[in-house]
Amino acid sequence: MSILIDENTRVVVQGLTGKEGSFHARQCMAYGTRIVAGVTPGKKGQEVDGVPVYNTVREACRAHAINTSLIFVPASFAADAIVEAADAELKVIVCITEGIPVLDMVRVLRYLDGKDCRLIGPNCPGLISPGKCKVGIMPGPIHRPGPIGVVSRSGTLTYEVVDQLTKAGLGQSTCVGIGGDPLIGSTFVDILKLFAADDDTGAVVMIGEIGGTAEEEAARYIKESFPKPVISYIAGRTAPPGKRMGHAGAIISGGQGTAAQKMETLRQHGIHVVENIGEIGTETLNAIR
Amino acid sequence: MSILIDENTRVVVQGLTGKEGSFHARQCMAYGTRIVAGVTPGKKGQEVDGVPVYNTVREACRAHAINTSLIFVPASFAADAIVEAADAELKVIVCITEGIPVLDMVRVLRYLDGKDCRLIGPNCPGLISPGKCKVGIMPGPIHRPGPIGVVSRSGTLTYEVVDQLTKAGLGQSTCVGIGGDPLIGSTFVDILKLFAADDDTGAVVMIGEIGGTAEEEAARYIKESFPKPVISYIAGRTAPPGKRMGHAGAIISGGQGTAAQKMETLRQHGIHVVENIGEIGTETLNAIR
Amino acid sequence: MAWAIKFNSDIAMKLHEYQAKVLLAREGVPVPPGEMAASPEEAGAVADKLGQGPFVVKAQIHAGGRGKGGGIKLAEDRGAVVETAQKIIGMNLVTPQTGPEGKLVRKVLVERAFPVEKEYYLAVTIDRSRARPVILASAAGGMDIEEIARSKPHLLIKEAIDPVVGLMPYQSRNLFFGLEMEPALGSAFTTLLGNFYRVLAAYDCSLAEINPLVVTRDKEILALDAKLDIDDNALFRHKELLEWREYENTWEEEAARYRLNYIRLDGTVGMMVNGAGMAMATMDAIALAGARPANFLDVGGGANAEAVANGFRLILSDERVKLVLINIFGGILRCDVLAEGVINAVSNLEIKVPIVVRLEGTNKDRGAELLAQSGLNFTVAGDMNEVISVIANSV
Amino acid sequence: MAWAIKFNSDIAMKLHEYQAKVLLAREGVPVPPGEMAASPEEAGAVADKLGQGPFVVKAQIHAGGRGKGGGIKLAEDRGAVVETAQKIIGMNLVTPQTGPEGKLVRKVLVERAFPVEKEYYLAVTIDRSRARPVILASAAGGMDIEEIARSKPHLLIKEAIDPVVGLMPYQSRNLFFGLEMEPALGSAFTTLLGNFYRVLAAYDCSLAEINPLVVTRDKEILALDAKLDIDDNALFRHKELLEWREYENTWEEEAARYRLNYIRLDGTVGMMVNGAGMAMATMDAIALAGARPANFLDVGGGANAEAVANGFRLILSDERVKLVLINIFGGILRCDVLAEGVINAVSNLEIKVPIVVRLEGTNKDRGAELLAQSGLNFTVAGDMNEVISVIANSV
Repeated sequence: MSILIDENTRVVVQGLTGKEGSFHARQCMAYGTRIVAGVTPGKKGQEVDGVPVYNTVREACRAHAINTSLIFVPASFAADAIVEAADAELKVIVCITEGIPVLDMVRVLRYLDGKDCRLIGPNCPGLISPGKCKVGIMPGPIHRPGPIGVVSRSGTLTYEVVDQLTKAGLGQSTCVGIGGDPLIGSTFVDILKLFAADDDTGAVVMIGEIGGTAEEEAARYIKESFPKPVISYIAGRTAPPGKRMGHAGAIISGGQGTAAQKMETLRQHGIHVVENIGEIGTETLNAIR
Repeated sequence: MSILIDENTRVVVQGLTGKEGSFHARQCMAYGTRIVAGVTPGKKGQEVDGVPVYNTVREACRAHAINTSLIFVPASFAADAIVEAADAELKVIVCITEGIPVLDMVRVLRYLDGKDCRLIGPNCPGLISPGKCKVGIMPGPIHRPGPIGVVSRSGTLTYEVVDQLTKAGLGQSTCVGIGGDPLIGSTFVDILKLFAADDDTGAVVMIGEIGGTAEEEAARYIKESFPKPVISYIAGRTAPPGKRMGHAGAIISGGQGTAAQKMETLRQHGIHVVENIGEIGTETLNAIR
Repeated sequence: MAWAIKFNSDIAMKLHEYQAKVLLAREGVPVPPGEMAASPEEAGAVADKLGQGPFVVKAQIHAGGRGKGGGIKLAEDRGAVVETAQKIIGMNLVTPQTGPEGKLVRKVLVERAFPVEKEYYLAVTIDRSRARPVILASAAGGMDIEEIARSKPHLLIKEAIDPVVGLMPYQSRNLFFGLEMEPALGSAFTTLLGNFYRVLAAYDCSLAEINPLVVTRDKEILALDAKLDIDDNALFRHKELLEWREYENTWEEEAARYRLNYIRLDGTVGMMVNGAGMAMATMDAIALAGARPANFLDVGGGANAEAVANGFRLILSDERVKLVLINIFGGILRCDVLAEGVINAVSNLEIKVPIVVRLEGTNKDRGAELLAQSGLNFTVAGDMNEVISVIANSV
Repeated sequence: MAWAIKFNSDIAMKLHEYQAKVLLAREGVPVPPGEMAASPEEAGAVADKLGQGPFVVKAQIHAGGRGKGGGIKLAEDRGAVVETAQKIIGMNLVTPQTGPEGKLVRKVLVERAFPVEKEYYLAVTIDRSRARPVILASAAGGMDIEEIARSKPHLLIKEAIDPVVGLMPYQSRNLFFGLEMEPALGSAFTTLLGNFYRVLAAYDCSLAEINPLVVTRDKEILALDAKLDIDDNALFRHKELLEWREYENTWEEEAARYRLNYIRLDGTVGMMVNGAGMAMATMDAIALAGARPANFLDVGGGANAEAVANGFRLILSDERVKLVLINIFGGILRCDVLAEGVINAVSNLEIKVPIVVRLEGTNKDRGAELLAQSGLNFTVAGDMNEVISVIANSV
């Protein structure tokens, strides 16, 4: 098992004919992901590495069995693309695009309320179930199948962590980058609930960062009802207040949303917190032994 | 038992100080309904028959335990009033007001989607659980407690039916007027589901009329999963096509939504259909014997 | 879905084509240049203003199928416009939708005529079952939408609009690519669609329809014919549209003045009832008695004595009425108030037809007493079954 | 809730008070008559235009607490306006929010001064946890909102806006009655609130704040001070606002030109990393090594050789930098591309500081090889632990 994506995942790539879209679709296919269609308005009839292109998601879904979308369209069209995918009743929507206006996301998230569909991102690397399926932009080769679920607000930092896990002999069930924006489709808690129900996930590594309260909410959920060990790292202990640290959501201010506070809260809720990013692989190994 | 309202119902009346609001609030209290507060903006501090008035529903809910709203505000303010009641987390909202613009109701119903709250109406007489509680404008004295659930798109026609039932010795568990508009908060199916779970309801009388497909949808639901006898009457067999018969929703056109078609569908789904409104009391008695 | 449209189109104030086009143009939907004319002279003046022909002269009545009845004519030049307007204005136009009695044409719309390459259907209305606006489009333009829905459902494209996000770009693309329009028209179509959709909310339309939407030989997109129905309940926020209100007949106009719910029917039993559902049930009961109602009249669940009096006078002034039935279930409307209203109404009138009264509910005894003391001659029916048998015996 | 505001206010382009007031006035929110002046002469001209005093002269910097630092002064007449502007323009204004280094004042806002009866706080921002716009209001006007939230939470009224229905009338009433304003001000307040809320969507504000909103002695409601922060991500649809963009310092301005994510910090380790989370983690690692970063520089998860070269040059041009750390986890950005970028950047430069490189991920061997062949003098770190120990040994 794994969460959200596996051998049965069948993907449409929105924005397939773009530079990013075609590059990453190719990488995903090389990893074994079944990318069955692409969508770029006005480019129906074209192919990208043998994948047929359609004008609309609806058209693509009429021609193929599709359950997942991977979105690369530019920020100004991304809200539209997410709603288009949800309207076509795709169950997993992965939005890589960064820079979506927050008011667009307000409407998109309200639209998704109550719909049977899970949005991952935006502004995220996507997700991978090692050995089965990759729907994202992470480097495939650093991953190995195994018992660790990974969930993270960050991109490359997740690669760092996964690389260490793999080198420590700890493969991953699924790695999910939930994205660095203030408004995202799936929170730590949403993903933890899926890991809770996944028999193949034995422990979870959660990579947080400064800003917001997502880590604190996760801590409460974990203490109350998450049945597996959680190891966590929080980036940004030395970030100065009031500055935006790359991620739109990663800002601290007035003693709130600090890494120190988050780490303290996580520890209080029984979560193993790693101080030195260089040791997260070995510490995870020790923690779950 | 009964559905939606009973001895524990505690009502705020929105528009209490208006002519209609104060008149019907008085009637409801005379029937035994606990009306604990009223709302009219700018009239905080006034009283109507001992019921204190507040400026907002939120204020009223801070001062009293309230679970139900009864709305009499004019059509142009009614959408606002419904959303205000829902935002205050009232579980049952009864909107008597007629004449609400349909685009207002589009937004209201979308707003209510997924909320734990049941809207009855608009453009309806409200509801009554005889002997326990009346939250509406129907004449109380014609009702008797008993085993028949009544659900109807009509107002006075419901009184006619209830009167016959009472005279035939058949009391009512709860009578619900769902309203005559094309867009309403609760459909026949919504109310039937509640009656299905109510031990004190032994059979249901369903009063439909021309226009729409609510009766057909109810018929399918009843055949599939409603466990109690249903007796039905459909008004408007002689209504000419293309004319609006008083209720905004009661129009037939092009052979669709006709009474004949509805009656046929109901019969095909095992529902006892009464032809002559004058005999609905006696026919119900016969049908459930 | 298809007939939900029809329903909603009927709970509304209908606009004439020329009025609809004024509003569409105001929101940026391209329509042919043209103006309304109420006389052949005015029609000529419009042709002058438009410049070179050819023109089209279109009868303005509240019914479709005008072309089939001879209500839409091409006119090559100004002279032909005047001549055609002469013929159409004042004619009794019979179309499949007017019924055999037809409708009197009082106005025409004079427009420039365009050579058409392709016709489409485009509409937006409220989908009752989903409680959302829905855009309907078809490449089978010019056809009736119910006919398309019945015979070519695969040609009908539907886009339900979620009010959270409104009309989204992908939905415009679904429609555009679904209609298989030429790629070069993409931006013109998208703009038109956005403006057209905005009309729904701007004027609280229960139906907005462009049929046909055309692509001309010059690759322009135009709303060649248009229909807007305005939600009656929303007219309070569109007071400027009230001057366009027209009634089917003077009876309904008078009833509207009294805020009565009155519809003229073709039978002989004048009927006054409180509540719409009860009124329909009473019509059905009259039919069971072998008679037919002359009208539908709902004085309202909460009517007062004045409304009752007005309604009763309206019924009595109808010479087709051979019998009057008053059927009241007193709730808010008390039966004694009803009786007062009836007595007021007839105090100065000579009553020539039998009156059947059935009073039930609040204060029914007091009501019956008042009527009995008034000197009015009437028959009492105790319940709906008696109503039926009394009428059956009278006709 | 309270600090969600602060967060969102920071992912944005900040406007000056005078700019915010231009936009508020455009949407119908009443502000005091006034104009920006960049010199004492201009300030005098504004006073002339405004007519009779008293006036107020307000320093325009991107920081609050200006009054405490002497950046806001009353001026009785034109002469006093010029004199005050003379003092304020060019001053280094230190407030609780500028930090001890203060900010240089280049412009002032000259306005008519009003006698104030009562002050309120009013803001709208995005509530992260509910993913909705939220209106915040308090009768404790003039105070900092975080201070109100901390010390007087009962005085903070919140109304979350559901995008399905927008700001509803009942929510205006909740705010109006909650603020206990005089009944006579109801309609003025409601209109102001509706217009103010519209500003959020009209300009994609992540924060719109009026503090204080005042009732004057003449019972007028006015936005006496205002703050608008524009969502960076939405600037593409507000191009007209881009001319108002200002940077904290020339470093960040130059980085923005290269589309690099650069923040100037106060340490000595120049740092180039790909990915924001990785950059933060690297800062933390530098701290563990006992050093401090001179900057935050994220070249982006998918950077190309040119971005790398630009970033590297930017770091090297900073004289405070005593050591450069390149920490790259190659994903999309391949390590060989990174190496090319670094080599390009330094081909014409003399390197005076030690360089530590850690390459991991895609094509890391090829990247290491390129760097080794380039003649560049650098230390290799194999993993994050080595990064820490190398830096610890160097400082």
